[in-house]
Amino acid sequence: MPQMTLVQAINNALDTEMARDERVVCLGEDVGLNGGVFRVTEGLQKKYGPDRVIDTPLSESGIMGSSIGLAMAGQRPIPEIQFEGFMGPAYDQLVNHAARFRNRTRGAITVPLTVRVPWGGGIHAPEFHSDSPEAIYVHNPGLKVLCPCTPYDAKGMLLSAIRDPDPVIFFEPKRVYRSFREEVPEGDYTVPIGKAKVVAEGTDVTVISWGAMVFQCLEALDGLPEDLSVELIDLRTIHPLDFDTICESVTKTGRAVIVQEAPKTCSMASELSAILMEKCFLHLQAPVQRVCGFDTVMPYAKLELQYLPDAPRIAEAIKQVVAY
Amino acid sequence: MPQMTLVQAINNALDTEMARDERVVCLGEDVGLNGGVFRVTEGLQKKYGPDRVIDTPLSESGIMGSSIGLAMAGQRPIPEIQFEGFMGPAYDQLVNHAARFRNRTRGAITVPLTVRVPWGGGIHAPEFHSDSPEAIYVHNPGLKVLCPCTPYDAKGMLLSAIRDPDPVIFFEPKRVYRSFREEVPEGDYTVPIGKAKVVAEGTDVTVISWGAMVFQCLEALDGLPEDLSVELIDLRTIHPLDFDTICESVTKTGRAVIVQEAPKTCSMASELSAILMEKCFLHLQAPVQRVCGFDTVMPYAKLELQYLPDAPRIAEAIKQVVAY
Amino acid sequence: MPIRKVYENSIEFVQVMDEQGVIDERLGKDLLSDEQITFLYEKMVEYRRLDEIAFTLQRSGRMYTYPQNKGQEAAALGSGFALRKGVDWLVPCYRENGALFLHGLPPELIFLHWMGDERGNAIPAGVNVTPIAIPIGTQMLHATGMAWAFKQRKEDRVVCTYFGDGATSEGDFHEAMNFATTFKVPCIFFCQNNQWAISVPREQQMASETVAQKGFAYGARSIQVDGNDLLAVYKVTLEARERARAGEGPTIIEAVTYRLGDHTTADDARRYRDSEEVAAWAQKDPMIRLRKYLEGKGLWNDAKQQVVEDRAKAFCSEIVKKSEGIAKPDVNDMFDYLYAEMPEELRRQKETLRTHSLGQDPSQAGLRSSAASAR
Amino acid sequence: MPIRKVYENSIEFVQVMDEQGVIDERLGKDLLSDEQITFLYEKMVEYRRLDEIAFTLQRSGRMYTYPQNKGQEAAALGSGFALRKGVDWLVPCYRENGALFLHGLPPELIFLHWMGDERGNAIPAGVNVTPIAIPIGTQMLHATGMAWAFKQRKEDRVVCTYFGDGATSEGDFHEAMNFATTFKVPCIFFCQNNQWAISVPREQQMASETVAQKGFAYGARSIQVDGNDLLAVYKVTLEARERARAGEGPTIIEAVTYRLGDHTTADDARRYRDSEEVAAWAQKDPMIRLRKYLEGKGLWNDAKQQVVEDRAKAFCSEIVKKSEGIAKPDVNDMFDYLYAEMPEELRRQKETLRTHSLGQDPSQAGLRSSAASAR
Ligand SMILES: Cc1ncc(C[n+]2csc(CCOP(=O)(O)OP(=O)(O)O)c2C)c(N)n1
Ligand SMILES: Cc1ncc(C[n+]2csc(CCOP(=O)(O)OP(=O)(O)O)c2C)c(N)n1
Ligand SMILES: [Mg+2]
Ligand SMILES: [Mg+2]
Repeated sequence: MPQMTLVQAINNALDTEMARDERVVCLGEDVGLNGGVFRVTEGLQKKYGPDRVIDTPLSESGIMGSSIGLAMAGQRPIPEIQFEGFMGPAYDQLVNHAARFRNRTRGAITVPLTVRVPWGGGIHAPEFHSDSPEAIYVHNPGLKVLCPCTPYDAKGMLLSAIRDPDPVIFFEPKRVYRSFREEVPEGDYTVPIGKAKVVAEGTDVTVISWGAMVFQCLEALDGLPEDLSVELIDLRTIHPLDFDTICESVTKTGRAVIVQEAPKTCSMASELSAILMEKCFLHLQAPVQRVCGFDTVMPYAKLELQYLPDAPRIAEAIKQVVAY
Repeated sequence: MPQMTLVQAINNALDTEMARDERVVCLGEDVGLNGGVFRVTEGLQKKYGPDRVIDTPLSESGIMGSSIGLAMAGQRPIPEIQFEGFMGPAYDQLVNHAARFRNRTRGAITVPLTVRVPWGGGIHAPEFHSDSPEAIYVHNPGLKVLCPCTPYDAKGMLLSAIRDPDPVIFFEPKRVYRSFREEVPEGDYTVPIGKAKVVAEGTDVTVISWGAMVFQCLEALDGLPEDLSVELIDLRTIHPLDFDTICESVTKTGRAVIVQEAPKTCSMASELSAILMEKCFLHLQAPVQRVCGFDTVMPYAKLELQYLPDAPRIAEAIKQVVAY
Repeated sequence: MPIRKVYENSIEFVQVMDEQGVIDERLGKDLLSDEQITFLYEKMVEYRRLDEIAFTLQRSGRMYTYPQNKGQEAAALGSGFALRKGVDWLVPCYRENGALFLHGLPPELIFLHWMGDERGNAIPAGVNVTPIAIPIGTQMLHATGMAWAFKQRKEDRVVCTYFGDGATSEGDFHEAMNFATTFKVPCIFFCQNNQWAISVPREQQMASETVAQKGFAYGARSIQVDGNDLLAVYKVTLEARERARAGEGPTIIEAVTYRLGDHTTADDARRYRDSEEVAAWAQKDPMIRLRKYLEGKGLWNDAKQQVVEDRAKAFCSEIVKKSEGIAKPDVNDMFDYLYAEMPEELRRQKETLRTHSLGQDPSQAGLRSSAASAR
Repeated sequence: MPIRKVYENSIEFVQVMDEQGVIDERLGKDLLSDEQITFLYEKMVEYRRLDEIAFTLQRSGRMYTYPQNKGQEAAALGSGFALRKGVDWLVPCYRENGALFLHGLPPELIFLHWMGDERGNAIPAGVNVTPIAIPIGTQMLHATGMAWAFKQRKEDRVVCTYFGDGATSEGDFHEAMNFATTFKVPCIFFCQNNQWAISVPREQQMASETVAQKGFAYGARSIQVDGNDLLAVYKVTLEARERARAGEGPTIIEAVTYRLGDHTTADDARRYRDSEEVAAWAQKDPMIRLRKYLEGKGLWNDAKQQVVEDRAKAFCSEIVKKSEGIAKPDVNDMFDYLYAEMPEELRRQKETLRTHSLGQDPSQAGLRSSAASAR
């Protein structure tokens, strides 16, 4: 089995599905001839032609809104928003139309599209190239929000996403794009939406994360005392949520730390903490802790690594919650 | 002192500040000659002229983006977005520019604007006329988010908002616009941003709410057994949050119910639950409960009252959390 | 030459039938048969009556809000008639009911929508119409995408999207026009310029002299038409349809018309516009004009009118009955259609009609005593 | 007349100095003095060299990303020179450094910005320039609002906003132009049409023949100019400025130019465009053209060039020194400027550099033993 980076695995998934289903079209800024600014769509236009791998005008609402129309009329569009910071202009179409058409029409009109979004910080990029807006799309009803962080999961989940009858946002952690490789099958396989993965089993404390932060958590775990038994969960999908995996783990450990890049307030970490309050109250041995980006704007490159949770911050929280 | 509705109190606040500060301009769709679709700006164009109470094109990003420019150049714009459901097109300008300019420029450029937004359900209006998106604007850093529900608070807080050096979203609960009257001083006074109000004192359980839901909570309290002592907190401002008032109350009561119109997941209710987890863990006698809109799209008029929390749902949660 | 002209263009205004109901023979020849015109006039009467009934329903509290179509029926019917039922698609706003009805939309669905019922948007399969769009300007991109899909699949279909003068101020209008022209999709952009966007008159909405010239920004074919002239509207829409089918891309049509009623039943237009203006436009009512034409040709008289009025009455009662006769939606409805597969938490909310955990899982309430010791 | 013309318009292309550096006497007369042209040529050389230095800094890892301005300097300097320093305002995108420098922006701020430092956006008071705009198209609305404020306060100021050809596809371009013309604000919309938006050529970005004609959608004055001709750019900007000051509203200027470099240092333009195309445009380099003119007039020679090059070198080292010499921002910086008054929770985060509650309030960690019994 070939070793692939995240970029390669996603490219491979797109290739796999475009070959299988001619309704699939990729569209976005620079995704065609240039193969995307991260080269995720590299080679696809050559293989499938400019009518299926489409360079669009610089117009995010246009990309999202016309993708909705494409999906309504039976295509399977995969729009790319070049960076998560440019989802703003597409926000209205995404949350108010893509997410709502099925409900609005009592099932008569559906919008099976998959928005691909390079996502998150850590690559020293300019403003709006390093944000983590995922919670926004969890709060707005009607979307599925996927945040895989490994090449294997990404390919399998992207194939699930494209085949899903509902709109999916597929967040791709830029920081992981080329920094990690693993074996990924060339052929067709899927990883289900809505299932978390237990990355490390443990009994003392549960660490819950997703996206690039999973790697920071792993690093943190490395530095912890041998006798501390940590369970690490990679949510992979943040909406719909895998309640069972989380609740079983925290019921077992009685302690939890949630790690995300996004700012803390009103975030996915808040939701997870509230859920643990509600579902595991009597099992909690310590208050659930949130290790997050700060409640300020993601700084420019010089300070971004001080904004993002890192192994020491995560390790400290784990130790404190265990010592509580 | 005159009795005023919420509509009158807000109109009176705008009038007060426009008379006091000539930098204040109101702009939006139909706010001028027509006095706003809810008549909140009634009479102001006549008094202050069409250059200060301005009917704009139908263009929410235009309204928000040009208001940012007005504020950058020293005016004090008060844009109105006609219904909260139409904030979508203004989202990018609001969260990515209004909210960020001060930080982006290390304080060199500031954006003192106050966005007025008729907000929430319960008035049998069409789609996009009954939503509760406030959590979105709490998660995005850089804004202040106000949700007063009484005429007195609304006037005093609107005056604080307009004078605040930073961008403020001022959500106005439509359902309360004309359904409640109280004494409101004609003259100048302010109610501070970031201070919650204890509406009813109690010792058994804390109920936290804001906006039109405060009235539903009051109704719920009316139906509870006499010997149940409920503390009701109207947050009034949801960002920045009044930690002291909430935490002191829950430290005292050991139990909390949060009531909001918005969908539950990744919401302000989630944040409050997480905060109580973190700050009051050892005082909690029961898991904090969230009584919210359901995690689906606000239904059209025929079902909206079944979507929104009402007195029975709130009362039930209070009783269950107390009985726990 | 250091200063040279690099682009020029102009907008034409098309009228086939004047306000007296007299047809320009050159343009009007072979456009529509007398039978077709009679049919469309009869529909116009029926739909006008239905519009009036909706208004009275709202006034008596049996409908929540309703935007009257009155005065704009020629634009809706003329354009709708130029499109192929069951083949082409209509992507409307909310003031072109007649076009939707012509294409088979059951009128009671429009009533249901305004009665606050999502089932009004559950368009039956085979009816090529999308639901009413509440947020102004957003539907044009959906139309563009749909037309693009048909182009990608080489299906011979045209999409026509409707919007108002106010809608052209939204960014989405711009992005839709630009996508549609750049990718040459078979889409018609049909603007009902009814002179007002709630209280804002066209001149305060834009500084351009016409709406049609906005098409120049996209290299689109752009035309202005008398929107109260059914024949002219039919003519330009048919031409736009054929251009689209021939792969020549989108056309923007500005139909110059007037909103004779209030913006919606929640509005009172007397607050912001002169009664003289309304009276002047009432003279141009497309229904009157069409009747004059038919009468001039000896095709119409009071007796025929009475027959149509009677039919319209029956039609209206039927629609009222259908839309009011339906049972209130089940509360499950608000959960059942959000996703194809219901997420676990949403299912809990549906089953309990509760969001608080003790309400969702009452057994948890008893947990404390048994588990507290474990803590 | 049933079909009549209701609107017509055309776009003119203006060139004052041809590619050989020869001036059209009629248009060029009294436009700029030889001293002024010499000054601007010297600035062009200095800024070109600074642009090259930024590129090499990035390549050696001393800057994160940088978008080269190379080839577009006539558009920046010609327009910037037509605006009144300290009076008018510039609202840029990121490819008009020269205009900003002319208006007093310390060049090291641009370097700091691209080195990933918000202090690069802390424009000193008195410099009428807003910071580089990263999200494409958003700044034009800010410019519109600023111009509107000046109009409301009756201040004699004009705002000029810069953007690329790609930016005109965004909805915000449309909304800004529409607001600006509807409210007749003193704003100039200056489009640097450099033929590319990253890898997307102009013809795939839009179906319109020119960018300038987009102004017709708004009833704006619309003009196309040779963007590599400093004099022509100066001329049309000056005219636009005077129209704005006279209360005649906005002008859209399309400066036809070319991006000689990659999109940014993160880009490799060879992947998507022909080297012949680049070579052909390199012939039209505005710097070469201006030098030809000066040489033709006997105002320039190699010796003078050497003086300027030496000065440019010193200038560049100084900017590098200033931008690299500054200490790394304090970590507090990311908290201190979000609000005028710091919210309580943000203060906790700042003080502890933690978001988890036990990290923010370590005393809580000891709470358990003392308070557990209370539970
Ligand atoms: C995005 C958005 N903003 C505001 C509104 C409120 N609103 C409803 S209709 C309307 C005016 C529409 O004018 P126009 O496009 O000319 O259509 P008309 O009603 O005249 O047919 C407004 C402002 C809305 N529905 N959507
Ligand atoms: C809203 C938004 N979408 C996408 C991008 C990514 N991006 C940066 S520059 C650019 C192309 C801009 O082209 P143009 O407006 O012609 O300006 P140029 O770079 O050619 O000067 C793109 C797509 C962005 N910065 N902002
Ligand atoms: Mg209108
Ligand atoms: Mg460009």
